[in-house]
Amino acid sequence: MSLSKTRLERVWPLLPGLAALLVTTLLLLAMGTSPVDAYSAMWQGAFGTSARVYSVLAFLVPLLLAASGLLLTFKAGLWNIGIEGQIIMGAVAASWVALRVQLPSGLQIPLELLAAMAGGALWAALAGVLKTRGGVHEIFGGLALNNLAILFTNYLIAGPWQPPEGGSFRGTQPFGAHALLPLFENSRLSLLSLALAIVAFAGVALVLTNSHWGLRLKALGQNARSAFLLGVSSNREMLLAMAVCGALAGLGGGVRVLSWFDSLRQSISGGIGYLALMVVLLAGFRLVLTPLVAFFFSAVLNGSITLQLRTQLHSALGDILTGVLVLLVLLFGNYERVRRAFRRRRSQADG
Amino acid sequence: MDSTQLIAIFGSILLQSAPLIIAVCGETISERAGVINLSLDGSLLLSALAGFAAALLTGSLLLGFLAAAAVGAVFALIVAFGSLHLRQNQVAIGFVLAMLGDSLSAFLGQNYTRLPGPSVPAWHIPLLKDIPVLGPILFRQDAVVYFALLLVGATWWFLFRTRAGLELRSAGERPEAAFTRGVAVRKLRYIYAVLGGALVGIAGAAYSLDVKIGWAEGHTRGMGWIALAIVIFGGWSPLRGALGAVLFGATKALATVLQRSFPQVALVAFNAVPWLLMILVLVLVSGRLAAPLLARAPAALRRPLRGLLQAAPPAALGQPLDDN
Amino acid sequence: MQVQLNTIHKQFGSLVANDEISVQFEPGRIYGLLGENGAGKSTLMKILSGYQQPDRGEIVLNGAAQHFASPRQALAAGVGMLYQEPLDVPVFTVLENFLLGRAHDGERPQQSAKALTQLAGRYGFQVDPHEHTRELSMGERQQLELLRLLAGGAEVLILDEPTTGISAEQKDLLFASMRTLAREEGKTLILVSHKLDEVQELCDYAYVLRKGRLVGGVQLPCPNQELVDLMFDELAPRPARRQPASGDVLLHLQHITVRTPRLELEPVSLQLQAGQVLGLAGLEGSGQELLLRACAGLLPLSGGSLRLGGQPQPDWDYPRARQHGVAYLAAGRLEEGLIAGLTLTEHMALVSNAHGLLVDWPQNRQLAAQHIATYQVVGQPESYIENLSGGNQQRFLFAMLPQNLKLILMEHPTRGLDIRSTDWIWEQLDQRRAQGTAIIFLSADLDEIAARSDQIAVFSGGRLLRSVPAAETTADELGHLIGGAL
Amino acid sequence: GGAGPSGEGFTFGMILVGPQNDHGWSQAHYEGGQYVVENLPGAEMIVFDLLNPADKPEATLEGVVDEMVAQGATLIFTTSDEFEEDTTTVAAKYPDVVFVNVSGDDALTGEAPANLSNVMGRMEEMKAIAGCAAALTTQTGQLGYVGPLINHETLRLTASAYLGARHCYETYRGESGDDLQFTVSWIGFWFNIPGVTSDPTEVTTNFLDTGVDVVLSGIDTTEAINVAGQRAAAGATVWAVPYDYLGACDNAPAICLGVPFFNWGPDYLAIAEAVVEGNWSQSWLWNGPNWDDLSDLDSTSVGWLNGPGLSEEAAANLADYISKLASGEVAVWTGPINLQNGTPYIAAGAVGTDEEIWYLPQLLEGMQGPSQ
Ligand SMILES: Nc1ncnc2c1ncn2[C@@H]1O[C@H](COP(=O)(O)OP(=O)(O)OP(=O)(O)O)[C@@H](O)[C@H]1O
Ligand SMILES: Nc1ncnc2c1ncn2[C@@H]1O[C@H](COP(=O)(O)OP(=O)(O)OP(=O)(O)O)[C@@H](O)[C@H]1O
Ligand SMILES: [Mg+2]
Ligand SMILES: [Mg+2]
Repeated sequence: MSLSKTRLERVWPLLPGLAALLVTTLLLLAMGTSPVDAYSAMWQGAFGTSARVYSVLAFLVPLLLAASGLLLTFKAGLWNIGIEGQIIMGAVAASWVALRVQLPSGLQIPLELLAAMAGGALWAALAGVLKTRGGVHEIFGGLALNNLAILFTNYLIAGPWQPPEGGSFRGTQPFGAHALLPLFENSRLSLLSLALAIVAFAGVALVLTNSHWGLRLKALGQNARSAFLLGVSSNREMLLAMAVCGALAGLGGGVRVLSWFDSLRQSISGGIGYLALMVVLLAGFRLVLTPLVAFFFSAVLNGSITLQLRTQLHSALGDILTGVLVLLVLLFGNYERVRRAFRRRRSQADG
Repeated sequence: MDSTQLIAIFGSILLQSAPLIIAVCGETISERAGVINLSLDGSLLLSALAGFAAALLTGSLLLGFLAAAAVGAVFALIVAFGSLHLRQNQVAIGFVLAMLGDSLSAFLGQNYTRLPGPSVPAWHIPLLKDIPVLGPILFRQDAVVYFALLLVGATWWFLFRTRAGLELRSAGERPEAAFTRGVAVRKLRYIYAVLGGALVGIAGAAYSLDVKIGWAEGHTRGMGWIALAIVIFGGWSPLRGALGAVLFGATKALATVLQRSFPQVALVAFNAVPWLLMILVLVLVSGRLAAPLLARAPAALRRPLRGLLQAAPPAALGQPLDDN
Repeated sequence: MQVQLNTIHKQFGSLVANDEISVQFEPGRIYGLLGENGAGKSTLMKILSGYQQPDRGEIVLNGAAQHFASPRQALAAGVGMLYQEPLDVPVFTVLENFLLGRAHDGERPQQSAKALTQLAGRYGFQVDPHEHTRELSMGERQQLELLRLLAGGAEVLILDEPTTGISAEQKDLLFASMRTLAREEGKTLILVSHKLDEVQELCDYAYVLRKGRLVGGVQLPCPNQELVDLMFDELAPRPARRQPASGDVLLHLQHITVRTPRLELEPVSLQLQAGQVLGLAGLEGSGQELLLRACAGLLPLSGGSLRLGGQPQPDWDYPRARQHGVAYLAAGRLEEGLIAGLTLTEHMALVSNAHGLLVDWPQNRQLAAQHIATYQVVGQPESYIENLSGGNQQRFLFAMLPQNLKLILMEHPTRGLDIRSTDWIWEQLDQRRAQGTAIIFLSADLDEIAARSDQIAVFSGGRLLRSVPAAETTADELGHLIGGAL
Repeated sequence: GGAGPSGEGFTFGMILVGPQNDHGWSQAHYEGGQYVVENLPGAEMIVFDLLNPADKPEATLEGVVDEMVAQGATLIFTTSDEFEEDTTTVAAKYPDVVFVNVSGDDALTGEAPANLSNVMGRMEEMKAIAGCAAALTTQTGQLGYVGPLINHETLRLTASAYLGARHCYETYRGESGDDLQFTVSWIGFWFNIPGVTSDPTEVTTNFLDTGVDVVLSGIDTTEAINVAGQRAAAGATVWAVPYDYLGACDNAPAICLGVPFFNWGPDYLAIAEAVVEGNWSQSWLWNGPNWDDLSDLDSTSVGWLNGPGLSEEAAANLADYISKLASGEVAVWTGPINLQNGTPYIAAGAVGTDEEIWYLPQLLEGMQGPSQ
């Protein structure tokens, strides 16, 4: 094996991206749409005006918060699919404060954000306890809790929190202005939340690279049994990782109700949690890539709104593009493994 | 509620459980061979669409089921290829495919939304259908239900009573041992993952062509995850898995009945039942609870209880092959 | 069947595991294959049995060159291998394991069961076809594997360290059957072992490998020293064992019982003094593991009481045990103890200081380097632990043990290690012992138990059969005891 | 309207909460938009469907409107009460664009800026006709109603169906209204959301298993008629009445008794023409049917179309009922009407006012199923 990389090896990481582009281009052609028009519509939709850019950033905030949290749980070897529910419960908790507490903005908003974090943390801890004490794999516990969180929101907005004119099932009545995050230039972007997301990500990065806790999580994720024997209290660290991830996700949910919307709505998250999982998978759990990928996802999704309006194509196209991309990167992103797989195939008689 | 109504309800429960039973059998086969196909939710959706669209376009139900099976098989093939050849994490691939199947079905299904289309005709089996109680429940159904029931028996028999089944299980339990005995582990894992995936595909078509006829975005969303949980509840046995699927269907039917009997209880409470049930059941069969429970049970009860409660996954489930 | 291996070459990356090895095995004879850890014995045998393919070289059976793509092909050609850890499927029944991979030609399971019991009878083995394999002892599982290979038509039988973890009776039975196979049935037998005495007792001829090369063949029996000289460059003389310190009672177990779904440990009472070494003997699954893990706090006591240094410990668990200066080293190093994916430095940081918020990487790196030097670990602070050899992993595990421990609990502390590493480890333990650390260990190697313990507890079927001072017993006697004979 | 104005250069936006082909609520609006395109030559429609947080968490009404305005839309329909508030906000942002929110009441209450109208169809009587058709057909005397979620609108529509059913059961079949069983099962939303709502397929199945032989759908989608059609094909004697989309009977024509539907085209066209001609003014429209021809798609805002499953005799009786409703001889909401908990609501002989009907607080006495 030579030390210098071959040319193929160097361009390899770009190939899945190109392949994903090819797949979507073929889909576009099959639907009779000009790919150039489609991609330029997407670009316009994401970056065409400053308002679009703010929208991309506003959508990025909860996504980045959730993805940052997931970096922690993945490090600990946990598949926190319940993140969707944690976002929702963060939104619910923030809404509770927004609806029930009357304080000056300077106190109200921090209280709402803290409540959001507590709500998400609690819901995550529940999935954690189900795993550590109940032996329920976090994928299934999390999934069930996601649906329960959605049902709980529906119950609230159709029941106790319905607006005075009656439950329309759309959401609660709008929160007072003092309870909402200040918005940047008439957009849905709250600079405060963007700053919080960046701080959260930086904090996670510090934890993972330089802290004892991060090291313990890594140990836990690599080999829970050994970590336990080396003195890592596996249950406690797992719960803690879940709770911190849930807190960040919950904060994202809080930001959703306090800036993107102005009230608690049904499906307040709408899959942002699942999207965050895809972000982290595409980033390959790498710190530096995570915010970039999150930004890319946010841009693609926002772009696909314009795509749909200009070409009248189904906007699931954006999801497909990202999905195919993640799949291809997962499958073929690692040059070494691909090379070995195909070499082995040639040399091995056994199927 | 009189007895004919009860019988009718049981018949409907069986019909509504049929796709779950088929999917659970498929996934059980795959996992027994060592491959977790986590893509079930997306795979069910896309195959439901494929089955409906193919049957609608060709007018042939059989082609519908075949198309669906092909879609399920392709999904499973991707999982198998990713893990067996490229040595990537099965769970990650499966999860992404679950998401992708969802959005692909939404995109490709736009022009099929809620179109009237073909459905599997009822087929009452002569003589058997007249058996009191059992006749109406078991034999006044359609081909999908009969297929599901036969599949459960056939899967069980294949897994536990044939040499091929023995080899299948050895690939999921101890691939190194299987390899030394000449079992082509990798090949078997491919075959059974794909076979299991094809069955999942058939389950998808069973929804769109029989149990919930037609197509709409998110038509079967959630059922894939439920099926995966039932495989665990079923302790990787098709019999217990089928029982789990029927119990699940029964609980949902009960919730529908109860909703009407207790109008004062919030609707969400009933819609929460399946998810609460999922958690409860998984806690119950998990080692954490089952083991101490068993240790405390009277000796006479211990064996049957263990059969019902304890479920160890195939030992090499989800692990890549260690080929030198 | 005559076996010839011609210039077999096998490389893993840059590491040459087998370097142009040529050997010959004749029918009707029993061969020993010797060498230190990593000498390449298993690799050579895996190549012969079709588990791995050589980079170069050929296998010749009775004059015909062969190519094996899989163990199945090798067995079809007459070569079967018995691995140290039996390669069977524990959840299967005995019969299912026997059937798996067996050519059947429409044979019904009942017929196969009959064939199995008949074959077993021929070698004095007793098998119940319908029992679950996981309920069997290590020796019985080995017998089953042997029968499977014979039924598959093996003419050449390779046994890789087959005598760890089986009772003296089973060992005698195994050796007797090996002799029958060679002398009466004309089969070719190859025994891979670290135990020179066994090789001397059983084999006619020994090949010795060192660092991937064949360094010689010796007609047996011969003086042990001759073999040792071939195997190692030089070997430090075995240090004399220090006398047991008679300290205060450190650990006091009163009627403790432990319950697991599979096995219950009947009440055990024991006392252990500071500096004392207690060896636990018993077949795998006889209860000694339960006792050891209960002492470590890894299994809850279902009855009885545990005192440490005179203090009763009602809520004994692993974190508490660690706090009280109890260390536990499990058998599977990379499964339970070390963490693949972490570097040596990261391991140091993990155990050194969990209090501060941020890790001081330079300091931990230095610490790792220190330990590497002190414990003679072949590796760098940046090495990933899984890339170290087994012996070096074991050394690093010892390096991570805190100072001033009260009690060290070990499972198979030297399993799979060669004589040199084994001696080194016991030397380390001896030093700890001199400082008052008590040791409890279990081992499948009865020689090790007899040689290293002060006191020996023998277990059978979940019961403490007998506790004797080491001076009053021998490995041989232990071998008979663990089989259940009082 | 071939004689109408030209739509050359006119672009309007159509924002839908569900998929544009749901065979229900959203498709009805979409087709209303297409009706405009067909009748206003040259007009262009930009559609954005599935605007809801579950399907498109990244999209907002404002963002979609921004883009539509950028593409030149001068009229935008926001076709759900979910969009009510956001429509008010964007209407203020784009005072030169006309907004029409469906089913809201901001134009009535005065909360809306001057460029915002509301439209809704008067569906109550059509629901009563649907109930009547069911009552005329049932053999078991048991009707099942698959309801969406509980709010004022759905309560009054469900109750209207019941009142129509009861009236016809007594008047044309000579039975006692108390013998008619009318059971409501709410699924929790306008359409099935797996895992969140009850599954309408299962709800319908359960109805048919427990003696109901006519199911009425109050939800946007077609599960009820699908299941009934499947049962009928297997030999059962059952019927269904779908809801709100004209073509819904197609899913199982043989057992479809008819469909009460929204027909947005004429109203949308009138609004579009007014915008093109520059004489549009704010209004709150709650338009009823064209009683002369309930299925004249060029004139009626809501309607009823007999299905092939309706027997001749039942059709005749139904026609009689319709004519009496048209003439005002019979009113659906004629007292005595008691609430489900027994509280008198509308006195004997009195006819419910619009307000009483609009704000019905619970189901009626004689109906089974939750009111809260
Ligand atoms: N990796 C592991 N392998 C085996 N057993 C484990 C492992 N992790 C935890 N356990 C078991 O789970 C139990 C609790 O573990 P742990 O000490 O990590 O939790 P904890 O949070 O400290 O619990 P508590 O708060 O109840 O003390 C321990 O008794 C231990 O035996
Ligand atoms: N699959 C593998 N990949 C990489 N290196 C390997 C592999 N198998 C063996 N080796 C290396 O090859 C060398 C020879 O290993 P082998 O197992 O043959 O030694 P051995 O003589 O059997 O040792 P032991 O006495 O410890 O069993 C060792 O250094 C080992 O680490
Ligand atoms: Mg070896
Ligand atoms: Mg989407």
